[in-house]
Amino acid sequence: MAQHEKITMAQAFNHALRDAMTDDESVLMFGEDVGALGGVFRVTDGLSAEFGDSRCFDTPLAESGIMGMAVGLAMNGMRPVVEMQFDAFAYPAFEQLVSHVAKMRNRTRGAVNLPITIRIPYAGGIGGVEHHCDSSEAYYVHTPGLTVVAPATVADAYTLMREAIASPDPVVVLEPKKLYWSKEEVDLDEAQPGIGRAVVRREGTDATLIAYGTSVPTALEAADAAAAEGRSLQVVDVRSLVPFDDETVCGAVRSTGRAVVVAESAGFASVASEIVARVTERCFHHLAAPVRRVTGFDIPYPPPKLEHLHLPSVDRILDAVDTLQWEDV
Amino acid sequence: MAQHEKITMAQAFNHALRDAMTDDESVLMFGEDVGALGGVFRVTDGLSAEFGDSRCFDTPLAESGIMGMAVGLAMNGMRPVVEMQFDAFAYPAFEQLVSHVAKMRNRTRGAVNLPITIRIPYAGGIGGVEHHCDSSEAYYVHTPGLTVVAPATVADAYTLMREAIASPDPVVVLEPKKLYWSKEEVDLDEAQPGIGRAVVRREGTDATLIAYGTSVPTALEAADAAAAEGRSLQVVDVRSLVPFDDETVCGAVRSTGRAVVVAESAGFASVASEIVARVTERCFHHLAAPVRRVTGFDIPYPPPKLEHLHLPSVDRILDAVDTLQWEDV
Amino acid sequence: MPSHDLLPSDEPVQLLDQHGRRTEDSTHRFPSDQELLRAHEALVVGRRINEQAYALVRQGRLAVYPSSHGQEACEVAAALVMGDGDWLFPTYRDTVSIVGRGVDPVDALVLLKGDWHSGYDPTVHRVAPQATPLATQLVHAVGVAHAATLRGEDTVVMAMCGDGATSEGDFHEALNFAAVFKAPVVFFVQNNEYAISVPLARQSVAPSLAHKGVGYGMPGERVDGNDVAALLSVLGSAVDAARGGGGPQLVEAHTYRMQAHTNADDATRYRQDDEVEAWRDRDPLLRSEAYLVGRELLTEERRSAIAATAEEVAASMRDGLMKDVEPVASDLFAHVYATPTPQLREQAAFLDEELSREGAR
Amino acid sequence: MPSHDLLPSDEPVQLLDQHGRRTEDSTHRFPSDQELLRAHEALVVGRRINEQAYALVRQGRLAVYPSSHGQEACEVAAALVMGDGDWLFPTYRDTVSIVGRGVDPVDALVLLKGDWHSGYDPTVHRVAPQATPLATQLVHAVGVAHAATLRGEDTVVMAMCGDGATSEGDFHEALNFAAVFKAPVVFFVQNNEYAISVPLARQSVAPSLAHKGVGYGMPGERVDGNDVAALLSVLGSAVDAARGGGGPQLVEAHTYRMQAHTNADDATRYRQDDEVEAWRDRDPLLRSEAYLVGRELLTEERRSAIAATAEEVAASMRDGLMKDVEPVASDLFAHVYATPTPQLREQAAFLDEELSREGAR
Ligand SMILES: Cc1ncc(C[n+]2csc(CCOP(=O)(O)OP(=O)(O)O)c2C)c(N)n1
Ligand SMILES: Cc1ncc(C[n+]2csc(CCOP(=O)(O)OP(=O)(O)O)c2C)c(N)n1
Ligand SMILES: [Mg+2]
Ligand SMILES: [Mg+2]
Repeated sequence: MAQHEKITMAQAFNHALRDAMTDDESVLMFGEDVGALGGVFRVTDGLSAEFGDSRCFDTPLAESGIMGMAVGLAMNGMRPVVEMQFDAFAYPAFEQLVSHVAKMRNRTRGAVNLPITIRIPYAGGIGGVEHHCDSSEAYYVHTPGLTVVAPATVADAYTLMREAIASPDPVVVLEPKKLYWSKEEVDLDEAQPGIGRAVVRREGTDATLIAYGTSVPTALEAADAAAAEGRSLQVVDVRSLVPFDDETVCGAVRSTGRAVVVAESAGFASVASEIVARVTERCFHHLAAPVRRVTGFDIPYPPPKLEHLHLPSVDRILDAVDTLQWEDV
Repeated sequence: MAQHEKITMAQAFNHALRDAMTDDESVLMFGEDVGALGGVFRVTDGLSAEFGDSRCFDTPLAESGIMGMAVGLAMNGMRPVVEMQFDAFAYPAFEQLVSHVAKMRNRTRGAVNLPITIRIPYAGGIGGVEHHCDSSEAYYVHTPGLTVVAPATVADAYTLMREAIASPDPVVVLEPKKLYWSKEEVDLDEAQPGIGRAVVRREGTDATLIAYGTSVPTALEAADAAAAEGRSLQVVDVRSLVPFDDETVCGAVRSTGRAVVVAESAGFASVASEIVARVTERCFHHLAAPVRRVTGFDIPYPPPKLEHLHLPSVDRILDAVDTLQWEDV
Repeated sequence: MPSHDLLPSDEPVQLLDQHGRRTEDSTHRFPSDQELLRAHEALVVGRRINEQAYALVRQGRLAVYPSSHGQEACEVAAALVMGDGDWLFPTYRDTVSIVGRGVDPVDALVLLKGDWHSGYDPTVHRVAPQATPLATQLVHAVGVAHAATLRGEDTVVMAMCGDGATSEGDFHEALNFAAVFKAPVVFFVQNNEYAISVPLARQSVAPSLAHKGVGYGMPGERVDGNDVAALLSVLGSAVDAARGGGGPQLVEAHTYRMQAHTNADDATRYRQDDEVEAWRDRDPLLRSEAYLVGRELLTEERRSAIAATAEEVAASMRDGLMKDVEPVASDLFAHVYATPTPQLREQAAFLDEELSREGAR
Repeated sequence: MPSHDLLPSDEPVQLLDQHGRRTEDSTHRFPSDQELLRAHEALVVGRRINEQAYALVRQGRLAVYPSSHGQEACEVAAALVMGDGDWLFPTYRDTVSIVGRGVDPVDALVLLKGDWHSGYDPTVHRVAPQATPLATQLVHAVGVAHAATLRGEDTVVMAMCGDGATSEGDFHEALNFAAVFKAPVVFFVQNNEYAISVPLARQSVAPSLAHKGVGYGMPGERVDGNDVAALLSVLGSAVDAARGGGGPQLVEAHTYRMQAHTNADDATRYRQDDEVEAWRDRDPLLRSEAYLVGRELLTEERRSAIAATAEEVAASMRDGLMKDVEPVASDLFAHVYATPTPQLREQAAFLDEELSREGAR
């Protein structure tokens, strides 16, 4: 559907689902409250009305059942899209995801592929109570067989969701809750880079900020602030966590020689750890300083009144940039 | 119980459980086939006979139920030890582990602590079929609130299990399956370093191998082989993944200026990634070369006939050591 | 146990009809006047708590509130039938039951206010933290009950959940573990006809949710969830049976969620007003009031005394929740482990230093 | 459906007693001579497959084998009652059923030989890969069945599991999803009295496992798991009911695992020989043989023809499994994604290079 208007990220996801369901009869959308209600974030708004209860439907309240049913539907010719209502509520489906969704193609030497899209509203910054703000991406990216994407812009929300649904493999789409209502004027037909590609969101020469999902806008803000202080920060939006775009990310880091990885999940054994490790392995002799991390602390996600202390902030990013040994040692 | 004899690692775990149950009435051992059978690896051999079916017992076949029941028992004064029969069969308990076991103390501001020990036979190298050889430690170490240990020696098996059971917090004990039958002459009463402490298993001056669990013996073999070729490799056994012993590990790396991390789990966003990241952050200017990783590939654990290609080998470790830019750039 | 002894009655047990008249039922114990008066007071207070909490959300003092408006009879009865040594495992919707067990409403609402994940010490009143991950608390309840059995204590555990939660795997595992270990647990399902927007018909096609007991060898019973007399009777017998060594019991109360799932929800998207209206006549408060008035037990003095109590509770809620609690940064790291790890000490120091610099700025 | 229509019979359905005599039962269809002859041949072949596989483990040709020795009637009947378009979801123990659906035994045993995780294309014979994570496959079965319903195909799915697996949350979720979506699935539980070492009494205290259907509004039936005639009859009706739009069906077969859980297991640790001995007289093969001989249907020629077939199967198993398949390193990376990621291409190249150097050495 061609259009050029200001829409929210939630609407972009909704358009992607509607267009995919229009183009391909085998695409099904199901989960908890995705029917009449249109999802607690309204991402599936209007789909059951438009496509009927057999194409977009509510299931009994059981995430393992939802994920497992998607496996069976995919084994028998369907293209299921499932919604896990909040990140922490995907955990009951963990066994189905790790032991089957991720492994079925490999197990059957490619005879059975599972084109399943797993939508997970992720991360915090929305004043949500316990279990509603987890950043669970580390669990998924560590699981071979899963593709994992984290859009940060309205245009990417549409493109990456369409690509996820079109993919022959299971794709976890991390939907940044706090950006659901962010608005952009976009032409949904305008081609965006696909899964597997990172994008340089802002050029810069002094240091590189590497971010994804909810952290991209924060990184861009930090770059603005730094510019005001006369420091030029480059910002890379990773977009696709698996596959990872080493070329773009390492190319960016080599161009500046300094890097800070920004992510809101707990830092220990996280996506940020991996990025630091691989960037260092691949760019060691181009680095003027160790690659720094600005991540959430290694604690359970805080209650609403304390989350601001946990989330990567512009100041915290700039402080990290300041530690990149500018007076060469 | 004082003794000084050659025993297997499985027996050391068994002694630890028996001694803990003898010393503390509130210690309970339960799971699948841990009663009459004594566990598929015989780690709980004889416990139900000695302590009765109310202290060591079989449950219905449901891992989430086992983990959740442990939470309730711990809330009401017990010290549960649960066995997940194989690593991949702990996944059904993932929600209970992440959303409750790891968070209850924090949730209740310390009013409710959960002294639960979660025994997970982990990793491969035993010719096991699908789902019996996963290395799932990355999922656990990334989850704040969990303590995670991976013994590699018979003596540590006893010490770390005793410490895990004695801990006021939930501890995941990763039992290296392929080392269950490894034998050592040990004095179980001899104090070993506790949880939170890494140990230098072998002194060396040219480079440091950092390993844990199943990879420690391989790293030591590699060090022997390197010595034969005139290269002196230091070997650090991490032992405690969370908390991590930065002091010992970084101290070791600084002393050699070169390091290779060895672990059999898939490498992407893994414990190895974290070690590379933190060692680099902390030792950057002591490093003559980027810290290398020798890990399993980013694939589902292979079938028996192919696992040897997946597991870190002595040659692979030595090859990695060779890449540490010995002729300084 | 032969299966027919496990099957619930064909219709939910009702002792007071919706006009507050006693029904024909003679098989179930009818509660005493004192019990019913006490229950009615709790109902009025419970309703007031729901209304006050709702108002506090509007004023931005609570992040969110899942109200039990319309379900107060279930909330109240569950708390009243329990003994001092018993444990309650509530959900996010069971604030009124929690208060019924003696927890200060202000503490009970800390989770929903957002100051912390839970506001009371579970060991003091034997009330578990409110569970959000559906059905997970039911398994904990079995563990708590089994620990008591092992020590020879006669604790009974009241484990609450909704109709939607019965579909989760943990519901199954909890009921089966309880049955196999003969754990003294009363599983109390409040069937309010919806799981957020999903109607019961999408949740189960069983004759009733109480029928789920059969598959575990557990007796199940159905009760009118807006009839506090029937609830006191059925839940009371269930608690007695569990305490008496009869093993776990399953009780399904048929009730209705009068308001949206939470203030954040828009119920008009999935149910019609007339459906809601039809339930107004079945309001649990009207019913117990009509009965007590008819029996001349609810005098004017008594009525106003109860109203006064309710207002006191509401006032103390306002006082307590209007207060802004200064968040303490160090709390983030203090309780993750009994002793903070070196990593957490480092991170706490980092935040300290950052905050002091900000303070300096 | 009223609950009494959902309740299974008090005793398992039996059409042939353990001496091969027809029982009084007149309510269930008695299979035709042809069906029973066909089933008997399958039983003999199935038993031979179990024996041969067991021998191959001893010779180190299989990593492990969970035998269905003693349960062959269940294995055989499940496969025979299915139509061509139907799907089978087997467990690690159901090799004989898989072969019954047309999969070559050698391919069926690839998982247990250790060459790969599965040795056949599930789409060819509509046989899912053998499931190891207990009960997880039951949910997949519902999805496959629902996809067929959505396309208006009359596929029925036979979903198998053991007594122990009924305790898993996925068993609950699968049965409930199937019931709510009226999915044409027959859930077939082989109750062989043990989950490795854990006896049924630790698994459930329900009147029977078939009683679990009630809680989902699903009819449940119990059948003698060593009586192939009763199994053909009960499973056949269940498949017909599911295909006819009657929704999912639950069938529990009471049988016994004559050997250890797998060759790696030591059954003497948890059960007595006399318990095992008692079951020898109930061997499913003796029973069908006795009946067919009595009816003079199993002639000498027929008998030896069947024996010959069984030997052929065994011989081809030996041939196929004695072969050493050269493991292909690149297989490790080829099937993880439809197109290998750059990371996997790098890792594949690394391994290639390593192997070529080793080759060079
Ligand atoms: C495991 C899990 N999945 C999803 C959710 C999101 N969620 C919160 S309440 C709710 C509906 C619960 O319905 P029910 O059990 O009937 O209880 P009610 O809210 O009606 O009291 C859902 C889906 C959750 N909290 N936990
Ligand atoms: C989720 C899960 N937990 C544990 C296991 C380990 N395991 C394999 S078979 C088995 C016993 C299964 O018993 P049952 O369901 O009765 O089937 P049977 O082996 O008797 O045919 C167990 C515990 C597993 N495969 N999957
Ligand atoms: Mg409800
Ligand atoms: Mg069994």
